[in-house]
Amino acid sequence: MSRNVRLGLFAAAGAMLAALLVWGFTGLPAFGDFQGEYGWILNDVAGHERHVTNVVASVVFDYRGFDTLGEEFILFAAAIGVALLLREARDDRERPRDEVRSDAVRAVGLMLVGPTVVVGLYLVAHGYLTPGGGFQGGVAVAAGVVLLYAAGRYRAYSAASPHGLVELAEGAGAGAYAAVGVAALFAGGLFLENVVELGTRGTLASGGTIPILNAAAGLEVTAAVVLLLHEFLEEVMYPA
Amino acid sequence: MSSTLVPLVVAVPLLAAAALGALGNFAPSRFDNLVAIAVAVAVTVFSVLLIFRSADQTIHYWFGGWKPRSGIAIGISFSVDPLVAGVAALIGVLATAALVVSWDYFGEQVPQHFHVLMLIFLGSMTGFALSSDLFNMFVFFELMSIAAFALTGYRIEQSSALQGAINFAVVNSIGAFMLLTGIALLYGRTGALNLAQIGQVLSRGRADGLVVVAFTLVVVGFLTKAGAVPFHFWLSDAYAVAPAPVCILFAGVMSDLGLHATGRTYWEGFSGVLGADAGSVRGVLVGLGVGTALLGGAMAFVQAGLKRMLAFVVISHVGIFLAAIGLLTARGLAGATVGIVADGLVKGALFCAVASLARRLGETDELSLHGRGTPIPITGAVLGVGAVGLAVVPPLAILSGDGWLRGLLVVASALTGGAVLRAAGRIFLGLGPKQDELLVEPQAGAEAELRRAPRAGALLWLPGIALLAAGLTLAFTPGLARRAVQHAELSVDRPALARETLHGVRTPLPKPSFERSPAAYAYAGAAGLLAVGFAALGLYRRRVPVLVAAPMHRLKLLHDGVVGEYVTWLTVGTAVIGVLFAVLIAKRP
Amino acid sequence: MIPLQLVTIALVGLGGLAVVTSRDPLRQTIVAGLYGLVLVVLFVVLQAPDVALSELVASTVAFPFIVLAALAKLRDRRRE
Amino acid sequence: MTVLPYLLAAWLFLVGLYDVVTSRHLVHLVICLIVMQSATYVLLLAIGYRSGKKAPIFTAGVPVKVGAVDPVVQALTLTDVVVSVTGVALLLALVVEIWKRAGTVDPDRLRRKES
Repeated sequence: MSRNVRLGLFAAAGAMLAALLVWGFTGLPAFGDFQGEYGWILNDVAGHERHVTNVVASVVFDYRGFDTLGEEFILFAAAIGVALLLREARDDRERPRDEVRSDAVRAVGLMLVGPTVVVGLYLVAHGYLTPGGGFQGGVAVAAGVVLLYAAGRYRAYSAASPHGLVELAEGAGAGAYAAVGVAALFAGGLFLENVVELGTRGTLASGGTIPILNAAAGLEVTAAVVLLLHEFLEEVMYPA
Repeated sequence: MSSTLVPLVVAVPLLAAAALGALGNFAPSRFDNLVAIAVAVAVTVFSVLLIFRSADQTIHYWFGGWKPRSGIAIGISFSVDPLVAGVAALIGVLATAALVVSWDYFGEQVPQHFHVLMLIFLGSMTGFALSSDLFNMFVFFELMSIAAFALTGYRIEQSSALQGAINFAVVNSIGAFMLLTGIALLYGRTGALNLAQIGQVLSRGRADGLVVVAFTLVVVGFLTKAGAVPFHFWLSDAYAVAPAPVCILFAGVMSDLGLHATGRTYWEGFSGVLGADAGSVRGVLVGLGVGTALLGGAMAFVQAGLKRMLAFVVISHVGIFLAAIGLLTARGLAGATVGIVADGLVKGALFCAVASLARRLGETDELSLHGRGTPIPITGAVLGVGAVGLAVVPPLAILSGDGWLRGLLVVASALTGGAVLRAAGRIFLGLGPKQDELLVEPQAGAEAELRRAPRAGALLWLPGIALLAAGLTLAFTPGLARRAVQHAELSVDRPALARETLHGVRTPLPKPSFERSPAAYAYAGAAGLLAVGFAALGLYRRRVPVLVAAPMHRLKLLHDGVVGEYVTWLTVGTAVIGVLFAVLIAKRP
Repeated sequence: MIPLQLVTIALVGLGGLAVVTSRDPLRQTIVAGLYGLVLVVLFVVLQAPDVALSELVASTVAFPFIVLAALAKLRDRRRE
Repeated sequence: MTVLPYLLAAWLFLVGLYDVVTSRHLVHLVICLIVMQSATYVLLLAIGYRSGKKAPIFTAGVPVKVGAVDPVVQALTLTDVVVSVTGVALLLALVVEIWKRAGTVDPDRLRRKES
């Protein structure tokens, strides 16, 4: 098929699709008028049922915690998949040395490492109280690790992200999430059912299984993202 | 509690994958493969138990214990009846076979990542099959995709494998966006994600633009995964290059899960609001199915590369079962489900045979293997019997429909059976010429994959025989169709299903009322004979009439691997289906 | 609808167009980063701070890093 | 006016789709997929928005009864963002590999040879 035929075909079909989308979208409730019962109920009950202040976190880690199990494994599978695709005998080649960069860049980069990791950990820890949580915080922590590289300290970076250990952490994070679900079965509940004390609303110990699952997600995300970034970094560091 | 098995069919493979990912570096070699086989067997056993435990009553499992509150679902549920559990059992059986075959298939050390991904793939498929929450289905759809993309590109040293994986990833990602857009529309209208509840709220309104567009987008998303025409282009590229053990799962069940989801979405979600328009929906789905069946059959018939041929077989059979589901009757649904399971086992067996061919002879090209199959007669037998199975199993499974429809589907399944039979005859009996200008030869090196093994272990051919025997037995078991129809009648009773899911009001199983008519056997017999005829024609015809050759040539040219064109076809398909629904449904006063 | 919402919606619309029409991948990466930031603002305006944070880390850390690494790899071969 | 945010989602979806179809560079194509996926974020969040209501975060002491925007769509979008990141990572890994084998990342030049 020539490019012109393709464009013509797409123009016709795209126009029809556009009309369809507009037709469908205009059937939605007017912007700002949504009355969905699901959300109303959860906003109402999450606070006293789950002792959390962030309703989104209670949806993510409890009411729809099973979705998040799938989400953790999506990350896990992607990290494993990227490692599988980018596998190559790299070990027998010479390890690259630190690339010398401008001192200013190094200094700024190194100065940022600490705060980034701290912010990341804070986000993970408080995810079910204020905005944030496993994913946002996990990526930030991973970014901190990778900043070591940006600061030109490849050695320090490789020391901070030993491959086997990161894979261990990644498996442990995803596994812990699923294990919490199975543990509820042993306690006589349904999969992922909360079987722990709920604690006082607004404190770090509140929310029953939510903080545990949140921590598992934080570990999983951090390790998966470090692994993902690591694989791409290795690609760049070792010229083909 | 009997229902504890329900979460385990997903949780056990995922937990095992995580454990292998964490500790696989420290385990002895082949440990990962052993664990994976054990897990797949466990999933099979759990699923088979679930078939029996759900025989009297559908099991509704609410994760986290969040049962509906005054009829409003606030959590995620799995609904398990014998039909769904049967599909889960198929997934378990095929995963077991795939993992057993991979023991001897790979000549090299397989990274543990491969088995981790296979386990995740297994868990995601069972989750997708059992879930009755639309967004949860999307999550498992994506998990399935991510694992499948990486597994497709496993042979990174072949650019065709990478290309196939990219086309797969791009087209399926866009399909997933369509699905999610449809889900968002439904949430905006109904405030619900649970299928039964979506159906409940929708049935109170009318079929307006939002309903039509949401239905189109959701169905297109699922049919992209299934590989219905014109969303199928990625499939023949991907299945032709993925390692054969992975193809056992892809071809045997992944595609059919898209159909299963289409049926489930229609019946639970849309059959109320679109009830008065069932005729229009039927017309579009059956038309799409017949087109897919014939196009897939024709394209399968002109392939010389066995994996690509089987990829088109998958497309053709997806079309056949789509037409059955598209009849929008309990019999259509029951027939399609039983057919998907029996036929999936047969397709899995054929990919086992392909794995054996590739391992022992180093390639899977029908023409260059001419007469070279004699050292592995058992593989030849599996290929030959499996080919006949491809022809007869779908017509046996189709329980209803007009004569002309069943006739067309017989032609399609005979084409697929004839293509494989021709290849088996050429490779194992040395029949026919070594050249054929009609056939598409695989790209050089695309399928020459492995170091040839001088002597293959029984693990390469035993799973094939087992799958084939199981598939044919299921297809011919007389009482199965009756039981399936009995349960399907419950699945198509949307109000009863919604009452049961959301309010816990049980509905008794209807009395069995159906016997498979002898006509099914007649259609199956005709398909078998026709397949032999097609195979003979493929081997001994003198020349191809221009009337056939010219359009076939055009058709081959369309499958050219250019992803931009594939996405164009995806757009065209979506637009045409959407406009058809719009015209047919909106014109009704 | 408040003016702030209107402005961010317009910016996101233009931003999306700018991203897809940038045909040079390196330039496109930068535009995509900016587009991500506009999306963050929109999400804040739509009262979704959790999603805004997610989009922030995705569009300022994950996407640029992976895309730039891939582009660097692609360039690296071309020189040979 | 009340459908404008939804139309924004449709716009992002369609311009992304157009550029996927016409793309001559796989990295460019992947970034277009990011834009297409962002259409789904916009759509979900716009659907769940309620005029004048705040985010569904009730810090201790604030009465719950004031109401908030829909929390469910936000949870869905969070998952969606993660899906996007992983999909992009996997696709780009494939792109890097295909560059090594085929020497091109122009999808139109990655035509199957036999056809």
